[in-house]
Amino acid sequence: MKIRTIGRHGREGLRNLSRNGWMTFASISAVTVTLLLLGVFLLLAYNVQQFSKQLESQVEMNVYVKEGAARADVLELERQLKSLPELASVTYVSKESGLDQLKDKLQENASLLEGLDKENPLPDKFILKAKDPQLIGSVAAKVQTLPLVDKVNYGKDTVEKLFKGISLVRNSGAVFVVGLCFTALFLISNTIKVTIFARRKEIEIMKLVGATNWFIRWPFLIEGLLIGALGAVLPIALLSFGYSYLLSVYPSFMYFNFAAVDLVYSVSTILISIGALIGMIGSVMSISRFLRI
Amino acid sequence: MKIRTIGRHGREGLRNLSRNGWMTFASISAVTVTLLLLGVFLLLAYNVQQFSKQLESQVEMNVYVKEGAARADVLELERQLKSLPELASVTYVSKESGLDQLKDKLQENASLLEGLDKENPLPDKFILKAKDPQLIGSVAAKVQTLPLVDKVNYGKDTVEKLFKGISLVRNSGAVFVVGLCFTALFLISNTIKVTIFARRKEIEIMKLVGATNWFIRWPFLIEGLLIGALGAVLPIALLSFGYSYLLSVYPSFMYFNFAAVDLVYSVSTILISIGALIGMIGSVMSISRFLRI
Amino acid sequence: MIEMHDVWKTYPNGAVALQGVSVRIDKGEFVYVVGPSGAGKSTFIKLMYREERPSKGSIFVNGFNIERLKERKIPLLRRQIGVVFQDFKLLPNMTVQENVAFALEVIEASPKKIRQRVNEVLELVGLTDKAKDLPAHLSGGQQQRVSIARALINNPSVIIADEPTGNLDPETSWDIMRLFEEINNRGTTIVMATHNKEIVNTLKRRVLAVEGGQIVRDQKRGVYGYEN
Amino acid sequence: MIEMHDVWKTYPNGAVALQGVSVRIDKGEFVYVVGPSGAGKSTFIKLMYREERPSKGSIFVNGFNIERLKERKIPLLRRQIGVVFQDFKLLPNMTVQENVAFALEVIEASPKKIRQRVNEVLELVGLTDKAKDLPAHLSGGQQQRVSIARALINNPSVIIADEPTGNLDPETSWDIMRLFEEINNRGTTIVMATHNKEIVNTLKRRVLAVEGGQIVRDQKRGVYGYEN
Ligand SMILES: Nc1ncnc2c1ncn2[C@@H]1O[C@H](COP(=O)(O)OP(=O)(O)OP(=O)(O)O)[C@@H](O)[C@H]1O
Ligand SMILES: Nc1ncnc2c1ncn2[C@@H]1O[C@H](COP(=O)(O)OP(=O)(O)OP(=O)(O)O)[C@@H](O)[C@H]1O
Ligand SMILES: [Mg+2]
Ligand SMILES: [Mg+2]
Repeated sequence: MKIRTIGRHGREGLRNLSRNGWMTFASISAVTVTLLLLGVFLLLAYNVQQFSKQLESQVEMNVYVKEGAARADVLELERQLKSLPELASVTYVSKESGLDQLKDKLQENASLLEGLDKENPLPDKFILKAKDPQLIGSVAAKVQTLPLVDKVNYGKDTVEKLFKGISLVRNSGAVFVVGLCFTALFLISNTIKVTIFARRKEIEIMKLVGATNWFIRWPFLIEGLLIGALGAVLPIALLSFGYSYLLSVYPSFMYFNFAAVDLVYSVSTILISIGALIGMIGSVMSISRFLRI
Repeated sequence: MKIRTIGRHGREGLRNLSRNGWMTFASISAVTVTLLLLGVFLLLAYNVQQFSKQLESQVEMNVYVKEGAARADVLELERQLKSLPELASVTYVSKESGLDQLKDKLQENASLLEGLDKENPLPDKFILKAKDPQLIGSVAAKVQTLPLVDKVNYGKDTVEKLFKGISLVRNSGAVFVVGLCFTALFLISNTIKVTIFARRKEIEIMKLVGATNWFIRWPFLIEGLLIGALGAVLPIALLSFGYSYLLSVYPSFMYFNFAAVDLVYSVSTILISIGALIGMIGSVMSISRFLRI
Repeated sequence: MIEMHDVWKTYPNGAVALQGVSVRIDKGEFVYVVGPSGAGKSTFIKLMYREERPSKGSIFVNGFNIERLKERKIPLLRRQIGVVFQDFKLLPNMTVQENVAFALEVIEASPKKIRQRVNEVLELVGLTDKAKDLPAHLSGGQQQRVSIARALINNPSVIIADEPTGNLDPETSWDIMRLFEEINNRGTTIVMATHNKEIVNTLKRRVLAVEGGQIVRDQKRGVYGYEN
Repeated sequence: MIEMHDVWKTYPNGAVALQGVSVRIDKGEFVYVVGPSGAGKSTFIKLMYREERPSKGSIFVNGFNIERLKERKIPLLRRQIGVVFQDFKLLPNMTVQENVAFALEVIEASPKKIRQRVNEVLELVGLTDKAKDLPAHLSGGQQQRVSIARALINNPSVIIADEPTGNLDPETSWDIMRLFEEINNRGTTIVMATHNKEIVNTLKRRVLAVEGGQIVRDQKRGVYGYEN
């Protein structure tokens, strides 16, 4: 293929956009709507994953120190805990602040604990967070073996339920996003197919006057790429503005901070790639059946 | 229009499905994918709404009875509470069971409360649920005025946060469903438009040999209706099987029970109506511009 | 009866196809429209059944004022005119018999009558054995004859034919011409654009010669008249 | 050189278009293909540039064995053959000059040469002033001439024309025939299906008469030969 032919195909692809004005509009808008949908979901899904991660990261375990341990021994235990690579954080809670926390928890019933300040029956404890919350069980077992550790408690049942819930949300989120990606792929390539089908006679004519398959494909390929890319413009713009607006209105939701605006850039990259790629591949593939003349 | 002409239009619409084999397939499958997406979301959104309602319904308030109230007075208070139309449930918790519940709550620290069994300092209380949890604040104020009521507590801050969160989820869910409905409408009518555009010459020819606008529209209308309805078949089947399967695997998720299979029937009705209506309306509207000859 | 008064036609792209055409074609006449390629014959003809609208001037066909005609009435006009299109204009998804039947279906004729008339006209143009084929599966001349059959089927009072023998061999052309003659003898007005010198010169009828968008000759029993 | 040996063609719908056609057309010959509508002329012609494939028999065109031809080589064959299609086959989205230029673009000619040749051939068929119009905005005869111009543009060694004058007035038809004669005189093989008795009988060349899918007459300096 000569260089000037590449230019010719580019011009031709571009010109076809306006020649098929109405069809071009219809396909670009179908791509737009599909990608907008996909984009919204990618943003949502990413935030849900983040949210579930954050929930997970709130899982902690209480390590109770044996009664009567010396101050120095407790410090040694803290050192040992801090040296464990599996742990993300180690917080020491003395029996006094433990009692204060309990009072907070009991709210209006705090008076129940009033008499206890003088002879505090609570043990000292450490609150630990694991780097990988999913492994909290095995970390707990390991910590249990340390000297001076009386009891380890991480609310096994609740945590397991939580993990099950999180993994359900995560998995269904992933299934959703994958499903939606395929839906987008299908809808975009379907639209492109239909528009090419409507032009099958043209393709046959080109073939009959001596064009090679690739000579015919190139302009369609470029046209498809442009349709896909143009179809991604509006969704990207809307998502960027929309998401930053949303962030400014709701910077956080309950305990959760939404992912930063940067996320939109990743999503935009995905959208424009999907648009352009599917536009291109869809064109080339749909043409093939009409080239057999 | 004569009766037999109605029959003719029906036959013609049906026949066009097979005559335009490939186009028919493309448009039916676009409708299928779009409605499947919509269906999944309707099911999801409904369950999320249910879930948020259920969360809401767990909001309760504690009503503490004044110390030293006579048994009969407490019963009278209970009667009064039960007669309040705003309340959905009224549960009496004696000071003894109150203490047991507290012990459960403290888990491994329950020992702290050990000495209290003999001289239980807790008041008797009622746990109330409002029929409309959103109105819990005003109900609390009303209950507060009753004789013998010492304190009313419903965790104002937490509850308000929860309601804010729920309304965010609800509103964004509604926006989503509406947005997705429009997306579906757009994609389906767009597909139909493109296929009709590809057949504009036929429409012009019919017009030129003396057909009235409605004579041309009817078969297209029926064809569009069939495409929309046929496009709804697969989504309905998949959703029915998929949802009942899901229900059999996860009958509940955390504290939440999924809505019953009946929901699928409502969703199916929505899908087939949208498919058929948009198919029909989309056809008729897209034709109009080509009838102006 | 067809009447045009000072009709001009400029296409949206600026091409001037007709320039001040005035003519009167009486009921039952047989008129050839001749002229070089691009002279404006097809445009002249398309104005009669309102495929195109004049830029200026007035047109009356069977009492319809084409300019003032309401949208809703257009089909009524077209049902009185059988058109053989230069490019056939067959419905690609319908078989030959469905294509031909279409012109009767639009007037809601009975299925029995439709079947009978379809067979009749397909017989007339010699396509009985192609009744169930799609237009794309026909030869050029066969497609042209389907277009002719469709124009005849509902016994219109006017037949407008744009080069109806362009894709036909001389023998078949003559068959078609004999058919037109016969139909004309029964009182049907026939307007036919044609390049077929032999036909025009043999079947002597009124000749309208169009050149550069104007009627340059209007002869009672004319000849084709362009010399090679 | 074009050679056919016992070629049969049955279309997928069962229509038998050719039945045992054998013929040899030498380089530089000028051949008319005549015969009634539906005889098989177009099918005969379509086999040469492989628009249709024979059901049986072998075909050689310019040394290409049509049956054995690899997919990839088909464009090479077609570039040696200029085809005037019975239904024109113009690209609806391209202007006249783009349509004509297309046959040169596929061989990656230089833009300058393309421009020059396009002007030349449009001049030859008398369409210089319609260069920038879309096919839909042309008259029937003008469209046919665009198809002719495209067939000529890359100086093919064979020109195959399917009723190239079907939509042309006699004068323009003669212009085109003179063009073909001239091109033929320069050594180009010309195969032309036609219904134009006058042309065949005046410009006496080899005549292949096809009837019912068979070649029933092959005359050196023949005549049209069907009487009306
Ligand atoms: N739709 C259109 N848009 C623009 N110009 C047109 C259109 N149709 C025809 N023309 C132009 O109007 C002029 C007359 O065209 P018309 O089709 O009436 O010619 P004609 O006499 O039928 O020719 P032919 O014998 O080749 O069919 C031509 O120059 C043609 O290019
Ligand atoms: N694509 C096709 N599919 C099925 N049958 C076809 C097809 N093309 C042509 N035929 C049939 O094959 C026979 C020969 O057709 P062909 O087009 O070769 O005729 P022709 O000689 O060119 O006629 P004309 O002068 O009318 O153009 C006809 O009976 C026709 O109906
Ligand atoms: Mg014309
Ligand atoms: Mg032919």
